[in-house]
Amino acid sequence: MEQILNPLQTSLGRLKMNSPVTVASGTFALENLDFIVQEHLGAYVCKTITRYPKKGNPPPRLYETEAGLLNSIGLQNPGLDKFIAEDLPILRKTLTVPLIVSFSGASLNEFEQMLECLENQEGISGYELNVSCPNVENEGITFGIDPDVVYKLCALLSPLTNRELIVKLTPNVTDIGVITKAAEDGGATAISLINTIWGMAIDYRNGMSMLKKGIGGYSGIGIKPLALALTYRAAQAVKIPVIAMGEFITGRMLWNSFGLEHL
Amino acid sequence: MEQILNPLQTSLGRLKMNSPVTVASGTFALENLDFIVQEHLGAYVCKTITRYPKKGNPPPRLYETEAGLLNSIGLQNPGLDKFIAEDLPILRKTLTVPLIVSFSGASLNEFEQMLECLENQEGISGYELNVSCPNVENEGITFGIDPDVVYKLCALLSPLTNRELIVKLTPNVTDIGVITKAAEDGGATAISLINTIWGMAIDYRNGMSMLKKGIGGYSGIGIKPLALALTYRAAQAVKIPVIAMGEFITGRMLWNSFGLEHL
Amino acid sequence: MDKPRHQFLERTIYSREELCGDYFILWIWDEALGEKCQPGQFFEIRAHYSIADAEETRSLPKLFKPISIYDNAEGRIGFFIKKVGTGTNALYKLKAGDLLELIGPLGNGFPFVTGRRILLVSGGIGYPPLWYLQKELIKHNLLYWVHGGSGQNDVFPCDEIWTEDGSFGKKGMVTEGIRKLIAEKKIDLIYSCGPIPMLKECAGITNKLNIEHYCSLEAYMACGIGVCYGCAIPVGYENDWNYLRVCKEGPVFNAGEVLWNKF
Amino acid sequence: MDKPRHQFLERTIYSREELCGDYFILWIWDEALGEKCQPGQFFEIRAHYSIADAEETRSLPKLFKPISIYDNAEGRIGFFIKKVGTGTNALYKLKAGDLLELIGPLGNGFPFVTGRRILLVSGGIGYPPLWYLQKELIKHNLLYWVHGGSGQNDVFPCDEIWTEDGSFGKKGMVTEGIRKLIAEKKIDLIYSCGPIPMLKECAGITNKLNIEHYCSLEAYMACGIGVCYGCAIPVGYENDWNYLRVCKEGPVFNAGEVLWNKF
Ligand SMILES: Cc1cc2nc3c(=O)[nH]c(=O)nc-3n(C[C@H](O)[C@H](O)[C@H](O)COP(=O)(O)OP(=O)(O)OC[C@H]3O[C@@H](n4cnc5c(N)ncnc54)[C@H](O)[C@@H]3O)c2cc1C
Ligand SMILES: Cc1cc2nc3c(=O)[nH]c(=O)nc-3n(C[C@H](O)[C@H](O)[C@H](O)COP(=O)(O)OP(=O)(O)OC[C@H]3O[C@@H](n4cnc5c(N)ncnc54)[C@H](O)[C@@H]3O)c2cc1C
Ligand SMILES: Cc1cc2nc3c(=O)[nH]c(=O)nc-3n(C[C@H](O)[C@H](O)[C@H](O)COP(=O)(O)O)c2cc1C
Ligand SMILES: Cc1cc2nc3c(=O)[nH]c(=O)nc-3n(C[C@H](O)[C@H](O)[C@H](O)COP(=O)(O)O)c2cc1C
Ligand code: FES
Ligand code: FES
Repeated sequence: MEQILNPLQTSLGRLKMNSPVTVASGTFALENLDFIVQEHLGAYVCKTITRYPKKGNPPPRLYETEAGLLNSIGLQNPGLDKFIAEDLPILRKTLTVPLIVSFSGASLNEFEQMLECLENQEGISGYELNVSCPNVENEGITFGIDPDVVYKLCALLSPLTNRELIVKLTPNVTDIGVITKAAEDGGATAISLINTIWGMAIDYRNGMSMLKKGIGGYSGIGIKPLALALTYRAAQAVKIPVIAMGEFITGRMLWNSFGLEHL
Repeated sequence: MEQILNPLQTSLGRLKMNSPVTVASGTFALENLDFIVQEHLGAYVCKTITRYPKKGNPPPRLYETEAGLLNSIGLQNPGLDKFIAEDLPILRKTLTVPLIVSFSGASLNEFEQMLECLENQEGISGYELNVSCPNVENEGITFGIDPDVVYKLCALLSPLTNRELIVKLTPNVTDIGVITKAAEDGGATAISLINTIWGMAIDYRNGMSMLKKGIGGYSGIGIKPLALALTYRAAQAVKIPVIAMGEFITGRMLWNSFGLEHL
Repeated sequence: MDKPRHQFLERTIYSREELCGDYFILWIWDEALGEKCQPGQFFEIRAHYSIADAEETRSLPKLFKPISIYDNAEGRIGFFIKKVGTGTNALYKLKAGDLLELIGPLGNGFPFVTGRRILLVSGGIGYPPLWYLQKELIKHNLLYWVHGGSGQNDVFPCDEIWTEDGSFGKKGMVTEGIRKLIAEKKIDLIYSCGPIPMLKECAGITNKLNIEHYCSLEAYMACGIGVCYGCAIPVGYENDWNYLRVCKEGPVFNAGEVLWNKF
Repeated sequence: MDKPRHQFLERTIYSREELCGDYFILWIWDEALGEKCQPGQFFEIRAHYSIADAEETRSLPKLFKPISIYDNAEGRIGFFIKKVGTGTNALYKLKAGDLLELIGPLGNGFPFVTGRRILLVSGGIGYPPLWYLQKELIKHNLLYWVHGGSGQNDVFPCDEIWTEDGSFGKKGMVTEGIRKLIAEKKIDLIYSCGPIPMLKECAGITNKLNIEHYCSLEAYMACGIGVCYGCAIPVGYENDWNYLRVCKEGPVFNAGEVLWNKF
């Protein structure tokens, strides 16, 4: 059998970390810190922000299936300006571990603008480019599925920062290796995956979708085998670190399912 | 919420069926008929056969995860000639419901040869073209991910037969709609999906894959939300019937999860 | 930050009451916790599973379920629950002596008032939070409580009962009698809790009559602590609104500000 | 076709024995069924779940587990089981009076012989099928049974015991003494059952000495009835071999024909 275990990594590209455990964007916020010892985290990844505020999708936005969770939040967030004015100062004050800001732009240009704004802010250790949210049309997803676009995006942003530049990829693609490689070639310092996969649930009583939006993003234990397979593929395709997610919702993220259990 | 329930279909393209329930290729054989009333099936789909015998992959080939099954059988089968000489007569004698022969070729040419051989045989109601097995390299999978190839394959085969021509697609693609449409344009009379998705499990004690082959195909309850989402997408892209699978292993296949529960 | 910290608690169920229909009450006892609770607040609760159990049965971790505080007297906190699905079924099976997992108290709760003429309107499982509320309000206000259920198994102590099938009290929807009650009893404030259509109907009436009206909403929740934005509902004015979180900005909202036609 | 039909059965456990270590025995009683069984055959068994339970606990349907027939006397059929994981844990929790789901008897079983000088070699959970076998063989042959386990909790009645830690009987691997026993007892036939490395070691010896040797193999199974090809192992000769199914062509194979270095 193939040996795929890597020695536990405790530094990520340019970043030194206490621990290989981080949190998944959108599933963890300061509120969660009431429940755990912050210092056990390697880094804190905030919920994805966009250039302008986003209302998000209509309810219902959630449904729990037999083996996971469907969601269609739609990147509801206050937008970049309010994030910088209101959230960032609190994060700076509260966090004792590195802050990674997850963000998503509607165009290459918007990604660039956002990065430039964030570069002017103190207290940020890195970025996670969300090119993979399944719940937002024409934003994110078009980026994550095309290796050329992923390459261009990374090549555009990587010269602009010395901070960590993580690209979060979608599993909803034919060949994860190609896209991972494109991110590396473009200058990303790490890859994180996976975001949620397409998922749907039907109310058998009336044939309607359980989510207002129809199809949503599926996370949880049911996607763990896929996450492991794609992480393995991605890790084979590149030399930069690959951050795996796909365990269970809300603060149960493992940095690397391949290694963590050996702690 | 979107209404996605369709009235229950009991005919499939050119084929009339007792029931909308069929079986998933490779998970059901004559042995299973001991357990159910054959006439409750709409059709019987045999395990995928290839032009020449295939030994399959080395063991272990199976592992049960929290929410499904990983397999890497590798299309072990006796090959077309032996299938026609030995299995087909038994199937003909035993089955009282339509037989759909699942097959897979290593090239367009091989698909064509196989179809021509099978056309000469009595007692076959239709074909399921397996262009989607994740466990066989350079065979199947290269077909299922490229809409052009899927189109060419269907356009090549559809003029050669009056029997049902079902194409079984892989979920491991970026856009299922495009591929479904390609199959329809090429002349497929129905689409079936989904085949297994990529999956992997790691033995945490030694970091090794639970399957000898590393990555395998993942099926079962954990992929049901994905199967529903892709079936919905596929059904929106085409007018020909879409056959959904993705419930649980071994004889628990529903023809159409959208409709069956209303029976 | 001096916001209240969230608490993850495990408490023994000291008593379990079985009511008619699918209703039951679980009681825990914790005076310090009781002092923090307000009417209209809720807990996220879940049946306790040991990790050993989870592995053996492969029953998966499940979402916590939002359940209102039904009663709170000298530290005896009651949860009045209807068995409707997976999560509430698991709670139903708990016995006195078993462990309950809780997070809370959560949410904003009902505003406290004095010297008002109040109508309480509950429907179905909207009953429990109003029980706790009326206990607090009764000494300082004039109260009249009207409750609606589908049949005689869904009725509980209050001033006036409606059932859809007419099997108990008046026949019809509870909202049918409200206009008359408001006039008769010179009501100047309404508190309501129940299914969305009932609240919407009720809000239509109070909006027209310009009567103050606070309603407690139901939403499918994942985190329950404001992190995931899964429970959001539309609040504000036609041209200036946002999705607010039922678990954080709610569950009690000013009925005049909820955008009932955006659900 | 007059092949034996497979049976899906539900039988009450009339007795449950708890042994040392993690071993236990479940007994069912069915004379007609007992008459069909042969030593070396097995059943696919599973703890019974009602659909109601499955829905309430969201514990998922699980694979049946292959378990040998340990004893079969006047319809009393015993399953001698070691608790090692999910499926066997669920079986462990069953009590007398509970329902067991079974399919079987399955597999080929050991060939029956008379007038031979036989060595039985078992390792760990390879013990149970040899118990049933020796009961049938003992009147017609000369028998000597040697069993190996890791420690004193893994030993059971037989002629000679080896433990890896030396806590009972001789210290070492059971295979260490075989060569000497064959010579001393003038053995001309071996039956073996246990882990693959033990069988391989044992087959190496018998191949060299050219002694007839039947071994019963373990494999991870899904269907257990020959449908899925998940349990296949390599059998034949270097240049002419195939993957045969442990559940159908096995579990007993001629040790000289198993390709031990292809695992
Ligand atoms: C603030 C708040 C307070 C509540 N207080 C109480 C209480 O005191 N007592 C009580 O019995 N219940 C209360 N509820 C409702 C309770 O949370 C749900 O009934 C419960 O979550 C259902 O979970 P389940 O796993 O049993 O059902 P599921 O298996 O998840 O679903 C069963 C069915 O119920 C529907 N459903 C599930 N949850 C909701 C929901 N939140 N809103 C609308 N439909 C839903 C599903 O769509 C499905 O059709 C409250 C809800 C909220 C938001
Ligand atoms: C023909 C046959 C007869 C058998 N007879 C008996 C018997 O009489 N008594 C008995 O206790 N056991 C017997 N076994 C073994 C038994 O089937 C396995 O121990 C059982 O399937 C483990 O299931 P689980 O869900 O408890 O373990 P899992 O949770 O599936 O796995 C636990 C661990 O055991 C390993 N494992 C699981 N199944 C197998 C397997 N089949 N081969 C090798 N490793 C495995 C896994 O890789 C994992 O490391 C037999 C097996 C076969 C094929
Ligand atoms: C409710 C919810 C909200 C999410 N929001 C975001 C987000 O804002 N940005 C993002 O990159 N990923 C988001 N995700 C995806 C998670 O970060 C994670 O990639 C995904 O859930 C897979 O991991 P899991 O199976 O362990 O949950 C969200 C997931 C959930 C369930
Ligand atoms: C053990 C096993 C063998 C399979 N063999 C085949 C096969 O030969 N041909 C094929 O088209 N699909 C094969 N499949 C895929 C199934 O037909 C089906 O598409 C897949 O399992 C998804 O459905 P499910 O989740 O309901 O099992 C196999 C699946 C399993 C689990
Ligand atoms: S349930 Fe997560 S924000 Fe309300
Ligand atoms: S377990 Fe399916 S063929 Fe043996």
